[in-house]
Amino acid sequence: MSYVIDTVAWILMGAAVIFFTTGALGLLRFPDVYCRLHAVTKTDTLGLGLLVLGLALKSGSFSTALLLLIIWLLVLASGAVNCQLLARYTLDVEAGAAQSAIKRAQGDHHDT
Amino acid sequence: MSGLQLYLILGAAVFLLGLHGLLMTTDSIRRLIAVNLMGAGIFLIMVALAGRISPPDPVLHALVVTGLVVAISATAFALRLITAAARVDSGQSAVPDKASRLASKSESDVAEDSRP
Amino acid sequence: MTYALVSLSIPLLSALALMLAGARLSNRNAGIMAIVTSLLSLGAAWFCLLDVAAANQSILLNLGGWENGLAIRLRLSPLSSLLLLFTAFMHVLIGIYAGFSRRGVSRDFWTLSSLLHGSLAALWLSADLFNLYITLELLGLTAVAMVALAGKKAYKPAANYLILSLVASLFYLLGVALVYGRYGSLDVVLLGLQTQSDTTTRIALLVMTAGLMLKAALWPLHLWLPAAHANAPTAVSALLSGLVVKGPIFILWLLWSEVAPVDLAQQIGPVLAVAGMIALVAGGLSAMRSPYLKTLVAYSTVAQLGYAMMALGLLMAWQLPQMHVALWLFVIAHGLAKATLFLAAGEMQTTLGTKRVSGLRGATQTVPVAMFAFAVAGGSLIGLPPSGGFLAKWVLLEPMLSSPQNWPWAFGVLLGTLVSAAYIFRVVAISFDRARINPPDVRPDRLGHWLALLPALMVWGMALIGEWLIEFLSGGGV
Amino acid sequence: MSALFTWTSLLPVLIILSSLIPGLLIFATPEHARTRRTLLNMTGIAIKLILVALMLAGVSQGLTFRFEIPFLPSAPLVLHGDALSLQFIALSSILWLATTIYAIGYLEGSPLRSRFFGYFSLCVSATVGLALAGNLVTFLLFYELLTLSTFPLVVHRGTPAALKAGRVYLAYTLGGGTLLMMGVALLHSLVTTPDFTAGGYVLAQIEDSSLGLQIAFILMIAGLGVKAALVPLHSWLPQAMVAPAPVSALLHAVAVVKAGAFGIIRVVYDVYGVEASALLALTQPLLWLAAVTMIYASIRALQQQDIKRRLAFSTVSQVSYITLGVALAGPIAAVGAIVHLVHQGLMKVTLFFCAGNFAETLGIHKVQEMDGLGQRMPWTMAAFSVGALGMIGVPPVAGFISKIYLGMGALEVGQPWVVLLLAGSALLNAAYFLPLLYRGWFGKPPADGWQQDNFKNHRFETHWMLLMPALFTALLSLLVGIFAGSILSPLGWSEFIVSREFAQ
Amino acid sequence: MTLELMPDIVLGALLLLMAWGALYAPTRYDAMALFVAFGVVVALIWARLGAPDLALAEAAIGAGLTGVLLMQAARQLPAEASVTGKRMPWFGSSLLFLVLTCAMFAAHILTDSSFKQAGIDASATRLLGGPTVPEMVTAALPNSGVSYPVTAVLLNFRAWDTLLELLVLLLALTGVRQLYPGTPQHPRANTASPPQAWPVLLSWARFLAPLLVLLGGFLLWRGASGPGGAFQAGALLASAAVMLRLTGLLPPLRWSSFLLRLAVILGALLFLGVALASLAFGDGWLVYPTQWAGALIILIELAATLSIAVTLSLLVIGESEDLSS
Repeated sequence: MSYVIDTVAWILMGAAVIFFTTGALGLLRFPDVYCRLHAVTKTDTLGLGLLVLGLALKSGSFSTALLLLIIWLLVLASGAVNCQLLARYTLDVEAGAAQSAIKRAQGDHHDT
Repeated sequence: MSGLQLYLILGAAVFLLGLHGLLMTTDSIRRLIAVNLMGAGIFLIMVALAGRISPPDPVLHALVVTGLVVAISATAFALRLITAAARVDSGQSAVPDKASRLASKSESDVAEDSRP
Repeated sequence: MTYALVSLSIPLLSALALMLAGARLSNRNAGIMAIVTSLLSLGAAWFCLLDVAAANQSILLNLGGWENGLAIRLRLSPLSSLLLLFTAFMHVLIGIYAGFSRRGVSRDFWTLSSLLHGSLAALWLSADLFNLYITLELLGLTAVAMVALAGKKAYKPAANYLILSLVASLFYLLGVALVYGRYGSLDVVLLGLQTQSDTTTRIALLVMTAGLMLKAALWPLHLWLPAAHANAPTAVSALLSGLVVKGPIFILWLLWSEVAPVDLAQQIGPVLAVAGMIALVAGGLSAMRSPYLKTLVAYSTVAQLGYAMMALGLLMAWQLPQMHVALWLFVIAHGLAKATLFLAAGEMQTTLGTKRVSGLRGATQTVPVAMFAFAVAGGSLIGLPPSGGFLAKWVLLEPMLSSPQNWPWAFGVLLGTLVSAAYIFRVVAISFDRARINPPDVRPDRLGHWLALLPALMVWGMALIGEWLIEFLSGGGV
Repeated sequence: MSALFTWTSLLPVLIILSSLIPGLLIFATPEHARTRRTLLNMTGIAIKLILVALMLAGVSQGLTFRFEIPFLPSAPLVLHGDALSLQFIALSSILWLATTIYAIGYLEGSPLRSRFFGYFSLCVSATVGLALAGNLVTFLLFYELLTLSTFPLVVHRGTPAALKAGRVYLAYTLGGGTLLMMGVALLHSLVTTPDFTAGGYVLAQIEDSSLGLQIAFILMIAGLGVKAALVPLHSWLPQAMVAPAPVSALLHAVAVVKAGAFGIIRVVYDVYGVEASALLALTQPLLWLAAVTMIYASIRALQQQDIKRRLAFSTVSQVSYITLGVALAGPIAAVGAIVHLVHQGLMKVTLFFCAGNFAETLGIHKVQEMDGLGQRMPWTMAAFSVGALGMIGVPPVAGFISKIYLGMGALEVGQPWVVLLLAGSALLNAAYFLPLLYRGWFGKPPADGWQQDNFKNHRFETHWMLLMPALFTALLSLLVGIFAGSILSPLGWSEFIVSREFAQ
Repeated sequence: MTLELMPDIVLGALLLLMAWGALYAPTRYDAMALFVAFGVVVALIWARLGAPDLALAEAAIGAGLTGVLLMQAARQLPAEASVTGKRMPWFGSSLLFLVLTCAMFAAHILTDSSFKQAGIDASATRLLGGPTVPEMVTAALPNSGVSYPVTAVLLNFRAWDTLLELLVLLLALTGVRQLYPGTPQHPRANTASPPQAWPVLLSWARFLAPLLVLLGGFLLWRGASGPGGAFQAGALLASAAVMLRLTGLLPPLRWSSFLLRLAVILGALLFLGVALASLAFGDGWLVYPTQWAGALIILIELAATLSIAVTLSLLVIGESEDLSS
């Protein structure tokens, strides 16, 4: 019986590793901030979920499983919040930059 | 080559890297980071030495905890000092709000000598 | 031992009380409180000196009552009791100057000077390597905070000083880690019994020595000192040069006279002594060339520490206990003399409104008392007879001259004397210039000048207690 | 410690304090309080003279005056009034009286007089302390204090030239002081520092550390040689001429130069002793050094056009007479040396007073300007002639006696070439002094009158305070020469000292 | 043999990579980011080497608070001239040579006999025939008042170090306060401006803060029996305070308020008080009577946590009007 649980745990953890690598790949390849944010948060939370599941299975004791679950929930929440904050921040920065660009444009318009 | 000796050498390497960085870089923040790297290197050596016996030597761990707190307080002070010094160089007063600066009655530094 | 601990904890308590009082206590009251606590601590240190003199050997104490090796060991040797007294005395002197001279200091000076006093007392008493690291760190941070007291212009040198002092402490910590790794104990007394000179011990001690030399601004690693001490406020630079620089030298002495194996010490001793001689000449020459008064005094600190290095190096090379007496006489005499030099320099700088040495023309007429203090303290630095500096040089010369093959070292002392005479009398000669007198900007602050003279008279008064001092120090030195 | 409080042990301290305390009080007196300052000066001198007389009487009756406080392990600070130190103290007290009066006159109306007289008294107390020193360490202490207290006097005028001379003076004297300290420390490590004993206390150690003793001797003589202006170390002396006249008088006749010579006497007689220094072959090189100094300085004196610089070089050569007498290591030569210490002091101070008068009254500095001085200032010129003749060695002035004793001492010890040397030096002295006298007495005064004449219609030819000291010291050098035979004269006292020295 | 070393090698490589990046990254901002990552990797290594409370402390202090400090510094610093400045070219290569020789030397000493893998070389510490220090610690643990050895060492066997440790923190704060001289602003000048941060951040902060406080309390209490203790708890509380202050939920911690000052010095004051009391009434400096040792340690740890939390938060986010005396 334990052999089956082990293999399932390893499969889960293998999947988690795949998700993490794709996330990292996305981080490097995607052009702008939003896509990269999107890639990283999605894959990390999912990957971590699988990892937590695998570890819980391997550890076999209920308390560590619960602990791992709490950890996963926390990372889930903080990951989401951070992603949202970063996105909003870049939006503000770009909006700010856009406005000053418009002002400059109007400025040029008046001067000429 | 056991795990502990790997970490001992790793600690020495990080220490020397920090030293190398300290001598090479000129920006104060990077030199402060270099100092922190040297500290981390030493703590790595200490914890690796502690790991030679099981359970690991509690005295060394206590020393490293104390060392960590010393490191954070010194780093905080250094960072604040470097930013203040940098702001003085770039002409602003060391403290953003003008009011408190004028009122300071701390020892006025001697006017740069006007006499030849 | 209880008096020593009381003398240690009084300044710490006063520092905490000053922090607690914060703005509620006016600057003047804070000053008075700090001076009163230093006086109390001085009294306690005096009684502790009497205890040690009565016991006539070191008093050991394992903190927390745990057995050797586990507990931190505090040791009250005749030397540390004398250093306790010296620290308290310097704080009283400089406290009175800072409190009552017209220039005054910011309120945090009192908190920081009490903390400095506490950390120095902890350093003198400790005989545990890691405990010494913590006191070293405390010393470094206090010194940097005090340099930063001088306002905006001191931030850059203070930042540089802080980074270098952190690096020095880390070097020392690395040495402590290696020693603990090799011998499994941090206690100086226990280590002294079991150290052999194999590669690990050699590296550990060299690394620790490098760190301590950087911290004490001994010759090759002294470049940060002039900028830090010259930009600090007057009372602070007096404390820095007089006391803070001496902490690392105490640890260096502890390491090489007790912990290090004898044959390793004998190998390293001559190198340190030669470095001391070079420090004497190099420091002196740069003091002679420096156009600024306070930088001149700071470089003279580097030069005078050359004497201490020479005494330590020869103590290691010849394993003669008498050199340890010379070392500590130098430290005390230099501390007092340097306090006066910085106080007098600060007073003259403010009164004449110039930082340059050339601005001191006619100082004997415009600021007579401050210039007299400068000359008297300079006399002790040169080692003119009745001063403390002469006592230390005499005790240093004795073993050198006793056997012919040691005579070249005496030549080093001769060179040091001439060089220090050169830069002291460069200032004194300028001050006698009556042709182009530099008129004072502000009315000279009489009290400040007389207070600046106080430590110098003390160092010349050391002659009266010279013989007792030498007996006491060589009594139970270790 | 009970010995501390008997009057015999306190007297030496009182003698030093008698000039130290007035000095410190004078520092505190404001510039304009002229009378109070003069009063302080005079009381100080009076008390000192009385105390010295008291001690003279005590010593002649065989009392010992010893004061001791602990200072260094096995090297306490000792003040011991013996015959040799007393003679030097007597000389310095009397000349301090004359120089003070002269200085008051000379510095009339010039600024910073309180500071001047303060350092003046410090300098004299250092000289007296040096004379009373009972062992080498105390001697070293007062030797260095002498340097510190004379430097402000040399740079008193504060002009760039004075500062330059002051720096040279400091470089030499501090260098000398350090060398002396090394010598004393070396000697202390070989044979600790007991009190000065008549025959020297080094004899026992000669076998096992002769090299150390020789080096210590060389170091000490080099250190003392700076102040005694032996040849290679003499060039600070002519440059210190830029100081006011009373200072150059004090420096050359009473304090600095004599301190060096006195130190050499102490080291050779009371530290090494005559036999030890002969055994270590130290006296011969010292003799040659003195001889070279004597001749070289006289030749240089010939070339000087400025009066004071010429007198300075003559001092250099005259002081080397003392070193010569000491180096001859014979009893008669010793008497000659010790008595010359006093005679040279009296004569040289007279010469400087007169030179100062010439400069102060008629603004004469150069030798050529001295024509016809005899008519305008006969008394000063007379005093100058007495001093000059004494220097040459013409009887009955004091100089003749010491030269005779030195000559006889040389013969007694079997160094005939020294007599030739003395004769030659006398000739050289004549060569550089007689032209001055000739110009003074027989030259024609300048046709268009003196370009500067300050005290034209005074009762005397110049300010009385400038004239009286010069005449007083000239008279003294004459009296000392004439009544040399009596027990009270310096000659008698020197014989008393030397008899004790060579008794055993 | 290399299989079970694989994680160590990976961690080591990661560590060196981060360290090199932290020093020589092209821009200062990247260097700081990499340095924070370096802190996280070091925390991992502490966990790997079996030092849980070190990992806790490193994560909270090393990676967390230092990161905030660095970011704040980055905001205020002018642009950086050049990474390695105007050092001479040969300086780099000679330096590299120096570093390599030291590395070889370090490798040599760390592999020589005295540092053998099998436990502390028995001969070294048993030279005196006595037990090694760790054995002494385990022996003395029962009457030290706590059951976790590291906390026992920190707060009982080497209590003097920890007391001086608290003073170092106070000192750093006093030093930082020198950079803000000047009279205190009258408190009403800038009342806590209404928190205009984003609602998401506000709600997240409101959720996270109590959790952090709870966790800090738990760590403090657990310190007596397991990894945890005053420093780690203090760091956690400080990070909670920093987060609340940055989101504007916490009013500025004004130095002129007496309570704040009392909180800052409480740890050191209490510790020193206990030491003096034990000197006066007990039987020696810092000698805890065995039956109260546990209670005393907890009391001291409580005060220490409070003052560490306040000091660290003042150090990290103290604005000018907070710190001016």
